Amino acid sequence: MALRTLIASWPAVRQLREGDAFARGPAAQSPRTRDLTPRIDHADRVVESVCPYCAVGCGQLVYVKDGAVDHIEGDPASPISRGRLCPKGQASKSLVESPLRETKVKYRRPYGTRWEELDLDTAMEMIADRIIETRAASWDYETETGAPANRTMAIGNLGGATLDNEENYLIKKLTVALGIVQVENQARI
Amino acid sequence: MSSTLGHPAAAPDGWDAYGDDQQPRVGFFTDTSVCIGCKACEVACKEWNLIPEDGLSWTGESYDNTSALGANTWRHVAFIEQEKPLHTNGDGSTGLRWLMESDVCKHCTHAACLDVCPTGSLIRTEFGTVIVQQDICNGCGYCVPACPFGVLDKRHIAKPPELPAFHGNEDGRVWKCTLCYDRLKGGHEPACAKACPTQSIQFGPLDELRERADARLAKLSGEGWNGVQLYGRDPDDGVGGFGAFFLLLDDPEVYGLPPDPIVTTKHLGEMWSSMAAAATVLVAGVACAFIGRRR
Amino acid sequence: MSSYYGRPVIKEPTWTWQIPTYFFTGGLGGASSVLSLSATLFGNEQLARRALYIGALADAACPPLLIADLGRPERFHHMLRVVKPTSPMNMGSWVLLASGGASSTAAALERLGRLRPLRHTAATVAALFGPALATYTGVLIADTAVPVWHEGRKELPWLFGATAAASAGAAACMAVDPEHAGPARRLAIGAVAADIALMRAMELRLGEVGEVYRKGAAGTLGLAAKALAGAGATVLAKRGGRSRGAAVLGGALVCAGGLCLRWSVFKAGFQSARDPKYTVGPQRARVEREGTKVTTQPKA
Amino acid sequence: MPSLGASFGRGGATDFQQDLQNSDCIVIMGSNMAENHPVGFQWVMEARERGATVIHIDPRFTRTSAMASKWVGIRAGSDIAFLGGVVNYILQNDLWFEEYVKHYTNAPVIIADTFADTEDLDGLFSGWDPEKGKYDTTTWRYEGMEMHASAGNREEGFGPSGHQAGHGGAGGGLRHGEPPSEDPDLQHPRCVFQILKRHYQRYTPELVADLCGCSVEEFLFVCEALTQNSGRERTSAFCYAVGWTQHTVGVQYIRTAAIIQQLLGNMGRPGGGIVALRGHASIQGSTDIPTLYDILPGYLSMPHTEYYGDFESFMQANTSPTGFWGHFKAYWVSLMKSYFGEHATADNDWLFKQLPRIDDDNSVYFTVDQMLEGNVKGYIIAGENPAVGNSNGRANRLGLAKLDWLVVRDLVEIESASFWYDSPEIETGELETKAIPTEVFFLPAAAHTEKDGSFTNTQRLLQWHRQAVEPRDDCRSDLWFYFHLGRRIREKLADSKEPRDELVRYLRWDYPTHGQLDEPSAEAILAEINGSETATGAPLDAYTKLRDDGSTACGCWIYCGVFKDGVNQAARRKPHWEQDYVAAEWAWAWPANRRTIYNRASADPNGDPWSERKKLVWWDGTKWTGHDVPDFEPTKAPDYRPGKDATAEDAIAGDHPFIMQADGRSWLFVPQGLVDAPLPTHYEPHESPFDNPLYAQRANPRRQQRKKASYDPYNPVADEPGAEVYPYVVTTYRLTEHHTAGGMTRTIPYLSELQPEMFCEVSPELAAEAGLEAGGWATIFTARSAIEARVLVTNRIPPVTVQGRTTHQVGLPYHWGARGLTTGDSANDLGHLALDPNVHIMESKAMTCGIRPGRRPRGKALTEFVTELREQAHSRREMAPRHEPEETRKTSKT
Repeated sequence: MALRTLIASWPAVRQLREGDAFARGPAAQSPRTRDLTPRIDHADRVVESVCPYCAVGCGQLVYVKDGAVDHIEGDPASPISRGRLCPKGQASKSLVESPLRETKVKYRRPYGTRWEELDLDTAMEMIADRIIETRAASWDYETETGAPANRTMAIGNLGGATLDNEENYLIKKLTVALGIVQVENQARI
Repeated sequence: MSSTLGHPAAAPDGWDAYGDDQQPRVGFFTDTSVCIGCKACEVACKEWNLIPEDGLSWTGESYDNTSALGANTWRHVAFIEQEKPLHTNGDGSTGLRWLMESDVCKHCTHAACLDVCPTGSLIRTEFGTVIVQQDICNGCGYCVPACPFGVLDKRHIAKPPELPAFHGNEDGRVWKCTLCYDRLKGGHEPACAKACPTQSIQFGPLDELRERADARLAKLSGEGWNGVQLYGRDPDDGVGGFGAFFLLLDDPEVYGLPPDPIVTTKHLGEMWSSMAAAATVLVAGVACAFIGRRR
Repeated sequence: MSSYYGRPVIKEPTWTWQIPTYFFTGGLGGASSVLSLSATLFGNEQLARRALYIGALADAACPPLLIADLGRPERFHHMLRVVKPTSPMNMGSWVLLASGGASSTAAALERLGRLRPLRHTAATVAALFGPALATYTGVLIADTAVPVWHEGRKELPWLFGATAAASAGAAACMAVDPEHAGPARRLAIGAVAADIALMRAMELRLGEVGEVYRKGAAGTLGLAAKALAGAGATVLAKRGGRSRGAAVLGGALVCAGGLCLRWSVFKAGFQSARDPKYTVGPQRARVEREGTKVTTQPKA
Repeated sequence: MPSLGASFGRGGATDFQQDLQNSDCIVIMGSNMAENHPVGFQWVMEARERGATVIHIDPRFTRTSAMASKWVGIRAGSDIAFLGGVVNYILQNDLWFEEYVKHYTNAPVIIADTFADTEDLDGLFSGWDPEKGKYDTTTWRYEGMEMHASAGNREEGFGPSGHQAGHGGAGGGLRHGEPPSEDPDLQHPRCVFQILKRHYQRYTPELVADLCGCSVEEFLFVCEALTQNSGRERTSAFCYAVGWTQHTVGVQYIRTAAIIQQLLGNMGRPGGGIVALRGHASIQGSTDIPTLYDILPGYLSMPHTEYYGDFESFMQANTSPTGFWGHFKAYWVSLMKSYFGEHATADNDWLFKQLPRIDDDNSVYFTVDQMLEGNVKGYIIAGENPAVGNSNGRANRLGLAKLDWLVVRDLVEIESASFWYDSPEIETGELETKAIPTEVFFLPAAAHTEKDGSFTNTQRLLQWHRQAVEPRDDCRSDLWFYFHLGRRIREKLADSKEPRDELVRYLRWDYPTHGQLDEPSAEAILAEINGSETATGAPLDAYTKLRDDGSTACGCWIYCGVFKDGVNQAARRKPHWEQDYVAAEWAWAWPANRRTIYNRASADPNGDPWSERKKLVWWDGTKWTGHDVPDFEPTKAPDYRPGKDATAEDAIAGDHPFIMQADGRSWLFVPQGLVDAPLPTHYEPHESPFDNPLYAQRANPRRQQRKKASYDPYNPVADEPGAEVYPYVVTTYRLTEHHTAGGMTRTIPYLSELQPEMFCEVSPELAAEAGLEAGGWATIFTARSAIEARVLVTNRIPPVTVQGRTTHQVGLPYHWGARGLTTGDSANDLGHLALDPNVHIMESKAMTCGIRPGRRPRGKALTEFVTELREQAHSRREMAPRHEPEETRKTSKT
C-alpha cells in the first residue's frame, strides 16, 4: 500500500498520469512547493510605521513574528509613498534586526584603553550625577558683563533630526530647566 | 521534431498541464525610461528572499557595483553613461544620458533552464513563471550554461557571512528569481515591483503588460526618445517571448543582454537525430572492424 | 561591437574536472560494450571478454565522477525523479543506469562463469545502450547557450562517438594479445582518422566562434589531442600487430588523445562563454540577416 | 529655514510632495531629489509624464539629471547669480504676474532712504560696520516705520533675528497691517520693485553664463520654461535641499528662489511653491519642536543675554503688533504653563527671570570651539554622528577628546563613540588613547520599530509610528532616556535650595509610564504638545484658542490641533484611494492641517480662483472653502480692510494671504530678520578659485569665520598667491544607497554592497590633468586635511569655464568613516567652519581642494603632508599679500 502511494507520488509516474508529458509542470512539483505560502501571511501582527531614513515620510508596515521584526515593506495606503520604498527604507528590517546593533551599555573610564560592561541603572545614575556636578561647578547666574545668564556653558546636547517629536520635546524641556543652552541637531548640517 | 519536444505553441511549456489550477500568466514589464537607478528592487528582492550579501567590491563601472545577475543577485540595475541625447527631436536635451535598467530573469515562454533540468527541480508554475525548487535541486549546474541570459548560477558560500539572510546550508544549489512565487500564492505582488518608486518595474498579467508596453512605445516614439524599443515583447522571438520583458533605450547588448536569444532546446531534435546517426555509425564502424581479414 | 563593460552575457558552466573525465570514461565504456558484443558475435572470445571488462570498469567509474560534481551529491538520485526527453542529462542518466548496470552484471557473471544466458542478455543490453552512452554527451553540451558548443551541435555527437570508438579500440589493443586485437586496432586507427577529420571540419564550420579552439587551453589541448591520437594510431598501424609493447604504447597514446580532446572541447566552451563577442557577434549577425526580434515600431 | 520664513512667514516647505504632480515646470536645484528622496521623486515623474518640464541645475549630472527634461551644469556656489539672472529676465521682459505681485507681495512698499544697495556700495549693503563685521539692518527698514522702543539688538534689527524672524516673527514696528508708504504703481525709485530691478540689472544672461559656467542658451531655456509655465493657468515649483543651505550665503540662495516664485505668482497655488527636501526623518520636527539653541517650540525666541532683560521688553520685542505673531504672548505663556504648570504665574512673569539666556551664537560649531578651549565638560549625543557628519571632522574629534564625559546614544557603535581608540587622529598620533580623559558612556538606543512616536516629514506632516516589538537588553528609546534622566535629577535636587535648581524642581515631569521598562507614554507627551485648558485639561483644537492669561497650556503652538478632540490626529491612516489627492485625512500637517500653506493666494484678490485649472481654495461669498484647509480666517472677506487700530490678524487685509507677516504680504525685500542682506546678491563661496565679477566684495562679508583658530585654516582663494595649491572646486553629496554619515547604512550588508567604497567623481579632463587613473586611488586635500578615495572618471562632472578660465570640480560622497561593513575616509574632514550667519551652517557644498594620484600618506606622514602644503600656500600668500585685502577692497563697477 505504502509502496503504491510511493510509486504514485513518483514524478516519473505522475508525468504520465497528469498529462505533463515532459515533466515541466505539476508533475515535477514537490510537496514543499505545492504548500508554499508567503511568510507575511503568518505574521503575529502587522504594525503601522514610518520610514526612519529621509524626510519623505514613506509609510511602512512592520510584520512581527515571535516578538521580532520578520519583515518590513511599504504601506500601500500612504498618499505620499503609495507602498513604495527606496533601497534604504527597504532595508529597514536589516537595520532594526542587524547583528551589529549594540544591545548592552558600554563604558570607557577616563584614560581607559578598552570598553567595560556597566549595568544600565548604574550608567543612568552616573550620568545624572555627572550632569548635576558639572552644572553646579560651571553655573553662571550672570555673564561677565553682568547680564542675566542662568545657564551652564559646560554641557551640550546634540541630535534630534532622527528622533521623534516627543523625544525632542522632552530634550528641550529638560535642558531649558537645567540651563543647558548648547542644544543642537542636524539642522546645522 | 522540436515541436514534439514541447515547444508547440506560444503557451509556456508545462503551463497547460495545471488544468483547473492554472492561473493567468503574470510577469514584469520593466520600463527603463523611468528607472532612476535607486536599486530598491535589488534590496527589496534580497530582503524578501533572504539572499546572502554578494561581496563588497567596488567596480568603478558607473554606479553599478552589482555587475550581473547570479545566484545571489536576482535583480541587477545596469548603469550606462553615454554621450548621446535622450531625445532625437532636438528639444535641447543635453548630449549626455545615463541609462539605467533593472535586469531580472526573463521567465521565458520556452525556457532552456526548465527544459534541460534533469531532476524536475526547475518547473513552470501555475502562473506561467519558472522557478527552481530548492528541495529538489541537486546542483548539477546544467541550467547555468543553458540560459541564454546568464541568469542562473550555483551559490557558493565560501565562508558563511556573519550577517543575516543566510539561513542554513544553502550552498551548492542553483538560484534565480522566482517572481516571488510564494508572494504570488498569497496574492501579493513581487517585492521588487512593489518597492519600485517610479513604477519602472510593473507587475501584472502578461497580456495587460504587453498592451501597456505597446502604448508606452507609441508615446515615447512620438516624443522622439532615442533608440526606444521593446525587448522580449515579441512572442515570435527565439524564446517565444519573455514573461519579464523590457523597454530599452539602446540595443540589448549595450545593457549586457543578448540581441537575439534562442532557447537552446530549439535545436534539440536535430541534435538527437544526429546523435542517433552517430550511434548507428559507431555500431557499423565497430562491425566493419571485424569484417575483412580474420586472425 | 558594444558590450556591458566587457562582461559575459551568459554564465560559464560550473562543471569541474570530473565532467570531461566522465565524457571520456562514458565514451570508453559505451563503445567497449559494443566492441565486446561484436567480438562475441564474430567469435573473438578474448577480445569479447577483455572489452567487456574494460567497458564495465569504465561504466563503473562514471557515477562517482558525476556525483562528485554535484552541488548536493546526496541528491544524486533526483536525476531519476523524471523522464525528460528535453534534458540530455536526464536521458543520459537513464542510459548510464541501463548500460552501466548491464555491463557490470555481464562482467560479474563472466568473471564467475555462471548463468551464461543472462550474461549474454546483459551484454546485449549494455551494447544496445552503449552507442547512446558514447555519443549523448555531445548533445549534452551542445544543448547549452555556450556558443562554441551550441554551434557545434551537428558535429559534437559524431566527434564524441568517434573518440569513444578510438578509445575503446585503443584500450582493447592494450589489453588483448596482438593476434586477437586486429578489429580493435582497425577500430582505433579508423576512429582516430575520423576523429581528427571531424575536429577539423567543426572548427572550419564554426568560423569566428571556432577560433577558441586555437586559443588558450582549448588550443593547446586540441593540438595535444591530435598529436597523441595521431601518433598512437601510427604506432598501432606500424607495429601494433606484432609487438605487445607497441600496442600498449599506441593504445595509451590514443586514449590520452581522446581524453585531451574532451578537455579541449570542455575548455573551449568556457572560453567562448567568457567573451561576450562570441555570444553577441553571431546573434547580431543573425539579426542583420534575418531581421530583429525587438519591437521598435509601435503597432498601428 | 529662515529664508522661507522671512519671505512668507513660515519656515517650512510651502507645498506637499504629492502636489508636484500638478506642476507644469519643476526646477530642482541644490537638490539631487531622485537620489536622496527617490520615493518623493515619483511625483516629479508623474508631472513629467503629464508633460511638465523638469529641469535639474547642478554641478553634477546625477540620477536626477538623467530623469530631467533638461540638465544645466553650473559651477558649485554660483546659484544666486543664476537665479538672480532669472529675476532680471522676468523684470526686464515684463513677465511678472502683475496682479499677484501688486497685491500679495511687498513690491509697492517704499524703503527708507537710509538704505543703500550693493550696486551703490560695491558689494555691501548700507549699515555695514567693518569693526563689528555686522550690519545695522535698521537702515533697510520700511520708510516711516517707527523704531522699536525697547533697547535691544538694534544692530541686527529690533525684532528677533534667526529662527523666529525666520518664521515671520520679524514684523515689529508696523502700527497696523499697512506699511506707511507705498506706491501702487511701483514707480517710486525707492519702492521695493524698483530697488529689485536695479539690484539685478547686471545679472544678464551673458554674466550668468560667464559666472556659472553654463551657456546663454541653457540659461534662457530655464528662464523661458519658468515664465511660460507660470501665470493664471500654469504653475511652476522649486525643489531644493542642502545643496542650497550648506553655503556661507545659504539663506540667500533660497531667498532668490522665493523672489522668483513671488514675481511669477507661484506661491500658495497647486503645483507651485518651494519644496524644501529635508534629509532626516524628523529634521522639520526637530526645528518645529527644536533641539536648537536659539528657539523654543513653535519658533519662539530664546531669551538673550544682552537684549530685553525684563519680561515686558522681551514680549514687546517679539510680539509683532500685526499678523498672527501678534499673539506671541499667548504662545509663550501657554508654553511656560506646559513646561512648569502651576509654578508659572503672571506674578512671577511666568518664570521669565529664571530662564537660561543665549548668546548670538551657541550653535554646534561654537560648542566645538568651546570644547577645544576646554570650556565644555559634558556632552550628550543622541542619534547624530559629528565625528563623521560634521564639517572639519578633525576639530570635532579633537573636541570630543577634551571632554570630561560623553554620552552617546545610537543603534550601533558610531565613530563619535569610538574616537578614543580608532579615530584618524589616533593613527596620526595627534591623540593617544591613554592620554584621553574623556569618560564615555555608550547607551544602545531603540529603533523606530521599538517605540511609539511621531516624525514630522519634509512637508510639515506629523506621522505616527507605532511600537512593533520590545527593545532588547539595554536598548531604550530616547524618550525613556531623557524622561528617566530628568526623573533621577529631579529626585536628587528635590530638596535643593539653590536658585539654579528652581526650574528643575518646577518642571512638569509627571508622564504616565507603561510596561516592564517604564516607557513613558509618547501619546501623553503629544497631548501636552497639542495643549489643553489648564483648568479642565480639555484638549485644544486650534492655536487660535491659546490665551496669554495662563488659562491654556501648549507645548508647541503650531502643533496645536494634532490631538484635537483627544484623538491622535498624526496616527490617522485613511488610505489615499478613499480621499482626494490632498489626502487631508492622512496624518496631520502643521499649521491647522493645511497641506499647501498661503493657499489664500491660489485665489485672486476678489477670492475667485486664478483659473479653473489651478483652483485650490476660494471665497464662496460667505466663507473660504476648497480642497485644502484655507490658510486664512474662514470668514474674513476679500474686501476686508483693517481699521486704524486693528492689531494681530485683524490688521491683515482680506487680500493679503501671508497671515504670519506683519503686513500680510510675502517679502521680495526683507527689511528685517536676516542679518546679511535684504536682497540676495551673488557672493563667491568662502573658498573659491574666482573673484566676484560683480563687486569688489568677493564673499559674504557677514559670514562667520574662525580666522584665528589654528584648527580651522582656510585655503587661499581666487588669484591670491598660494591658491594654486588648491585649484579645484569640491562639493560633497549623498548617494541613494547610503544615509548621511552612514551609521544607519554602512552597517547593512544589502546597502554596503551597492556602494562599497569611498570614491571621488572627476572628469576625464581632470583625470588627465592630475594624472588620475580610473579605478585607482586619489588623494584630495585642503588646508584642513587630506583624504583618499577611489577614482570614478565620468563625463557627469564636466569642467566649467568661468571668466575665461576653465576649472574642474571634484565630487565627494560623505558617507564613509572608520567603522561598519564598508569603511573609508570621511569627506567632511576636508571641510571648514566658515558659516552662514543666519543659521550657522557650514559651506560644504562649495570649497576648493587639490587632488593627486595615489593613496594618502599614513600616520604621522599625513599630518606632515597636509601641513607642508598648507604652509607652502599660506607663506606664498603672506609673502605677496593682495594689495587690497577683501574687507577694504573697492573696484570700479564693470
